Amino acid sequence: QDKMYIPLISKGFQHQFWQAVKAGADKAAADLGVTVTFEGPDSETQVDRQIDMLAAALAKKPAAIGFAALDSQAALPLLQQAKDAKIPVVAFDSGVEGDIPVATASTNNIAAAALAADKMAALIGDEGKVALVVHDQTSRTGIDRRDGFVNRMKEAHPKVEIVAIEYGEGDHLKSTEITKAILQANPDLKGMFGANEGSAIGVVNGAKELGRQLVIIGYDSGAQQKAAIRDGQMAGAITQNPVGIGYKTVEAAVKAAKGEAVEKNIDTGFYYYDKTNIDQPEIAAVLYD
Amino acid sequence: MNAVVVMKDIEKSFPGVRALHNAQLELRSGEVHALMGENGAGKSTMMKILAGIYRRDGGEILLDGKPVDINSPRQAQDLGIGIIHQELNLMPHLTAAQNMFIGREPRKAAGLLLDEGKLNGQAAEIFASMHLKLDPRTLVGGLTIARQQMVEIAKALSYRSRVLIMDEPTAALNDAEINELFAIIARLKAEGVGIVYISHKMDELKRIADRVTIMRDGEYIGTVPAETTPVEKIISMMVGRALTDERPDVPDHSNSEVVLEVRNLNRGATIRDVSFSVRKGEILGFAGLMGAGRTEVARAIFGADRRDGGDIFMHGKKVDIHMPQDAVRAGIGYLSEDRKHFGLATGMDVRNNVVLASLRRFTGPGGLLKEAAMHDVAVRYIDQLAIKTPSDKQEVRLLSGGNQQKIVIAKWLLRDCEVLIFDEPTRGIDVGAKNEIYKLLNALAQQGRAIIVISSELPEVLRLSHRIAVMCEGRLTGILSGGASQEEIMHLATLRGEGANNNNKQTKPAKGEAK
Amino acid sequence: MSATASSGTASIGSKFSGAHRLLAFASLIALVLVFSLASPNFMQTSNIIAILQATSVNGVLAIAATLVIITGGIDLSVGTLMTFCAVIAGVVLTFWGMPLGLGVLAAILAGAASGTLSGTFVAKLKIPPFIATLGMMLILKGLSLVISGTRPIYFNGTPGFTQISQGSLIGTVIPGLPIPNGVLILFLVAIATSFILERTILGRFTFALGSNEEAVRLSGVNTDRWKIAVYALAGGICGIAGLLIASRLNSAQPALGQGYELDAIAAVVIGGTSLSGGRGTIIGTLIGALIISVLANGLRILSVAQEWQTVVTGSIIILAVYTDILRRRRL
Amino acid sequence: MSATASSGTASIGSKFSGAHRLLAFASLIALVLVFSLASPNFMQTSNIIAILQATSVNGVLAIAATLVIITGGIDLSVGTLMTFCAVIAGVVLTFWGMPLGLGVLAAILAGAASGTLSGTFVAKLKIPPFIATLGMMLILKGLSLVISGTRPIYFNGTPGFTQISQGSLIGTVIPGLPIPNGVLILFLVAIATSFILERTILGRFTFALGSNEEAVRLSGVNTDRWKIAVYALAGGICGIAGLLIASRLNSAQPALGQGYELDAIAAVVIGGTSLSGGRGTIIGTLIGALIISVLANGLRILSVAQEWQTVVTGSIIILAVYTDILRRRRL
Ligand SMILES: Nc1ncnc2c1ncn2[C@@H]1O[C@H](COP(=O)(O)OP(=O)(O)OP(=O)(O)O)[C@@H](O)[C@H]1O
Ligand SMILES: Nc1ncnc2c1ncn2[C@@H]1O[C@H](COP(=O)(O)OP(=O)(O)OP(=O)(O)O)[C@@H](O)[C@H]1O
Ligand SMILES: [Mg+2]
Ligand SMILES: [Mg+2]
Repeated sequence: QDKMYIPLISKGFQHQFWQAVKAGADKAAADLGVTVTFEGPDSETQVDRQIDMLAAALAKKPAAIGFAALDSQAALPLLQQAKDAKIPVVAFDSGVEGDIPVATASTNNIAAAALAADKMAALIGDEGKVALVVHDQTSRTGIDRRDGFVNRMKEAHPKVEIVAIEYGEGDHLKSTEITKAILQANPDLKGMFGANEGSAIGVVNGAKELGRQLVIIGYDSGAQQKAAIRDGQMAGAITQNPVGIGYKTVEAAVKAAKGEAVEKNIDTGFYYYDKTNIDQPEIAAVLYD
Repeated sequence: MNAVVVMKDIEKSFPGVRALHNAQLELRSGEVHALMGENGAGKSTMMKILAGIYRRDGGEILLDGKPVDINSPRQAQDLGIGIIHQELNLMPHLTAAQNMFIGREPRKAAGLLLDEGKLNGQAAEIFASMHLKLDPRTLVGGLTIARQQMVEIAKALSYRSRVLIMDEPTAALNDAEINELFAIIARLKAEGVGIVYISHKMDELKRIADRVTIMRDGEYIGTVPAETTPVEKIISMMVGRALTDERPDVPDHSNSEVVLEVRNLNRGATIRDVSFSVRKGEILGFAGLMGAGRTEVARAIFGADRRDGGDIFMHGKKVDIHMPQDAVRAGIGYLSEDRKHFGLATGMDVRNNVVLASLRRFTGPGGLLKEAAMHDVAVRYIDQLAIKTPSDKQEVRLLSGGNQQKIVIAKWLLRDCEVLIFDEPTRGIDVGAKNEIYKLLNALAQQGRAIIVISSELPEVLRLSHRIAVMCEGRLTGILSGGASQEEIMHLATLRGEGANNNNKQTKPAKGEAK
Repeated sequence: MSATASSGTASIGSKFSGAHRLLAFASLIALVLVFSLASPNFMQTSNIIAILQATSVNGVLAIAATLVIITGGIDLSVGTLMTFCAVIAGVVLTFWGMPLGLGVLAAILAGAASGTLSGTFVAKLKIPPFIATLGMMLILKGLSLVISGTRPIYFNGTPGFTQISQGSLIGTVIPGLPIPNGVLILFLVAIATSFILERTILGRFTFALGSNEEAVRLSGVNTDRWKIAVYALAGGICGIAGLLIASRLNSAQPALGQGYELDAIAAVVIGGTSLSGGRGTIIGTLIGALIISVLANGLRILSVAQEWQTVVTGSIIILAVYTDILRRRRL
Repeated sequence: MSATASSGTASIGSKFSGAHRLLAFASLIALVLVFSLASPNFMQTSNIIAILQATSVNGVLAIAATLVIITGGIDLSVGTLMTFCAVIAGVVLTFWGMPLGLGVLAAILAGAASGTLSGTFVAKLKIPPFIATLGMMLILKGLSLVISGTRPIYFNGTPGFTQISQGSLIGTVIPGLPIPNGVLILFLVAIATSFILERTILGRFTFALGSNEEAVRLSGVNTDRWKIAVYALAGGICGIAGLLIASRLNSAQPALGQGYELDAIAAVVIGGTSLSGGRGTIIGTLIGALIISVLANGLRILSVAQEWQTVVTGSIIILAVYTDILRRRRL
């Protein structure tokens, strides 16, 4: 009855990436004997909805809170409230500005997207046109992945031209239509980057429907993306370690609640995977269906 | 003769209103039974109970001597009871034929598909039997009220009921159509159909009714034979006192100032070159057959419809009227013939409908409304026009048809325009109230207003008008003086074809004619 | 559609005849012209097919919405109902391993059942359609997640499933015209629904209910039953949309669907159907859906920045409808 | 045309009086009771304040939507207009460094201007409100992104800005009651709008337009002007919502807003305002908005799984409205 209660307020809920984070959190909860709940708004634009969720979580007097801020500034008053109530906050997925979080379990999205850019450049011979389908124009992850990719191309691969960046809300169908229009407008396009699972699947679908061959790099995993990599439609993808993020977040939260010391920055890491290493144990471990 | 329907001791109350108390009716087959009473007496309510629309609170209904419960319109239909409602109940987006046969469409392909051809054919047959020239495929929403009413009648006929209720079927019709309807009624009667006939037109009683049942304040007053009972007696039973009705003399306005002058008004094929003028203190009647274009002329003057050409002058000065608000600002008011769609905000209360055109007058600083003053005015008109309503906060849609009409009149009386155009002002209004409205119009004229009355009831036009303009097919075929005869009017009203406009010399030179 | 127009009269729905019918396409044709001139990549078979395919899901949803809107109601649940039906197909085909036909049937029946429920709320309980279908939208959204276990259901075990939308029957007959089945299905649904609307008793009551429900009721018709039937039919059509999207994505994505109702309703209204009921055509809705797809595709082909795409789309929707209003006023 | 008039009672606006007024809260009170019994964490000052705070933005938007809906229209642009106004405030305060008052004024004026434009489309160009405001929704969404450069604008340079919503005037007067200003503003806007609706000529015409616009026009009223005025007022109120959300988040989030119109309209309809116009109250809308917030908060407090939260929310919305219908029928 008196299990420790730790709510996780995430950026999303329905996407497979977040479901994988949730799975990690649930596993940690089972291992450590605590209760966790997992909640996030429908879209990464709904900053205020996330704040409302945080408020409700605080009202439940939790032992600690896991929080993936859509906009850390906006959450500041409530985070302060948590701090005042001595409820430790563990940031996950992306960082929270300021010194309130006792720990941060996150992926460096900028570096991860830069790695995708390097791989893309290598696969297309360091020159030619590429395009991006990103899930969101204003959210932290959307911006970081876009900018990480674009800036790296500019700096390290000047002959690669980015001809289009479109945003598809991570919706598989919308991303498919966007991809088809981009391909139609750029008959000589060599590669595309899909910045999250839905975007990446959309790119694969779009290319397949138009019967176009090009280098596709995705992000995150999921059954369809893994299949696309296996059968060669997708060159490779960046994966984070969502299960690890969820697990580490809960782990750190429990420690902090007990007053134990926690590591300030928990880098959960990211990997590039393709046909060659997809079945290696360290990669397989961080992929989800 | 046997009674087909007997309604005994019927009770019905609405929140705040006791609509029926001890109401009685006995209808025999093959008779036309008129149901008479003032506005709000409970006639429509009584008939809605018989047609399965309202449930009665008490009392008994016998059909062929057997007690029945009529719970739905469908059940009433199955029992052979048909009704023509007072307020039109049509689907404006559907055609005339589709309206008539809704729910009873002829089918083909084993009942899977609609048989449009047969549908239109059957409708056309009924129209032909009514001598009604109407394409069954016309959309009902585009028809005038009168034609919509004819579609309702055609619909009711198509049911071939044993009992047919007609709730003010002639309110929107002119004489020609009324004659047609009466011919139909005579035919039905011969076939043994029992007809309940509600009307406020007293002259119709003598023409078609066999017996008359009179109601007052929701109660049964009595049933009398139509032929032998003098109209005055029926009226006094209705209103509880005797009415006097004398026609005032036609005053001479030839020296009065011309207030409104209309020159060469044109709009498509419906208004062709109409010119006329009205003087201060004068009542100009507009007569004509259905679709003659009188309503169109009024709407065009008022700015409710675009006009193709023509100038309007007030006190000799040309006024630009593009929208109704221009007309009202220039001092012209228009009371529409279609109160439900163009006259009332039926979801709002009596008070707000009365002040609708004059709201500015009840607005203080900061846009604040003076509710108390609005209340006083509303109550004043409720008294003056004897509007039957529990209070001035009652929603207008809950009032009886005639009382709704009075509210539209009150709205324009309050607005106090110099020129008032009344389009069918007494539609659905009982004899007593009609008299009051005639007196009112006369009083308004005496106060110096210029008044135009469009009416399809010739006696009304004759009774009220100082001069009578007659239209036919969009043309003004002549202007007669007040003392004109029905024959003269009918002659002009049927003066068709080109050259009618040049026929002014045929008409009697009317007193005070501007030209 | 041409049913009543052939007799040359203005009857329900068939306001378009002959030359006017062409004019109704005016905004759509203008758009296509502008984009064709602006980019050589626009007017290509592959792109036209892409546009048509992009229209298929929204088009079918919009047809469903048209039915309900003509009765004077509104259906906010079309998007999540589509997803729900896709998930049901997934359960039947992937979880239970049943044959394709049963999956298709299940999806359509699930749609019709949900429509029946919405219709019952509206007709029997007198809940305003906006609320009844808003509630259903949320319920279906949640149920899709619950049933699927918040993860996509893939149809890899049912090989023929992707053919529903992505195969091309027409292409096998006429090799030069690889129009995907999804587009074919859209047109078949449009023709069937149009036929129902114009030729059958259900269609007649659809218009009648929207025109003046009280008058229909007073004519002794069981209006409730017919209204429920219309919602059920609309639900069944959403089931077809669910099959189309699932087949296109080869998966039932349980999180998708909310927001699609707005595009669908927009297509209906752009197509000239009145939100106050009684008036509307399926052909108009198709044109509306096409306008939306052409706009989205064309602006992307022109590489307009996405934020400006939104601005332009909004403006052109207003303009297209305004043009249509002007045209009708002139007629 | 002939909206089937539901048998409501009484007259414009003043449907609630005395005991009935209390009963109208029935669904809300029932919800609060259930949640209070189910969790001790629910009925706590801090949580009640959180609920009120969560209602403030949607409540203000819903009030704006109420006005337009009473005229018989609909406003889909309230959500993105809110964002647009927030961005405008950001431009004025952060980019240009103007004083707070000017930022507030600019946001409200931007809202009113946009409302005037929507109103003109509807009244003068006769574009159906659904389309006019759908177009505006997209235009404003795009413009917010363009103006802000697709990134949030923070108000760190204007220290007082967060006080608009987060400060507590009431708290400084009554220390035990730290109700945030956002909530205070919601109630002030509600009272002011209610006053305008019930007591002024603008309000009277708002109802009259929704009841029978043609009859009002034929009464010699410049209906176009009044309609535009209503849309402008609604737009100005959206400006206030923009300030509230920006102050709450200490930033103008340019991508937020779409989808919020649905919550706002839902609050309006749950509150008993008829989508066919002519009937509605601000107090009803407030209750509707509170029902939505209480539901969301309560289900979270009870740690209901998120997919089930949606299902329960949908069901309770339908149930709440149905209860209300039953109650009215009985009266
Ligand atoms: N649905 C209703 N709710 C409340 N009151 C009603 C309703 N229907 C009718 N009434 C009232 O019942 C009374 C009888 O109305 P009814 O319509 O039967 O009169 P009527 O004799 O047909 O009058 P008219 O000649 O004006 O048509 C009136 O006072 C009317 O206001
Ligand atoms: N809304 C409309 N749409 C199409 N035609 C119309 C419309 N209203 C009137 N008309 C036509 O315009 C002509 C003139 O009609 P109007 O109503 O002015 O006649 P009226 O003399 O007032 O007759 P009524 O006694 O029927 O009122 C008729 O041919 C009529 O059918
Ligand atoms: Mg009556
Ligand atoms: Mg007329």
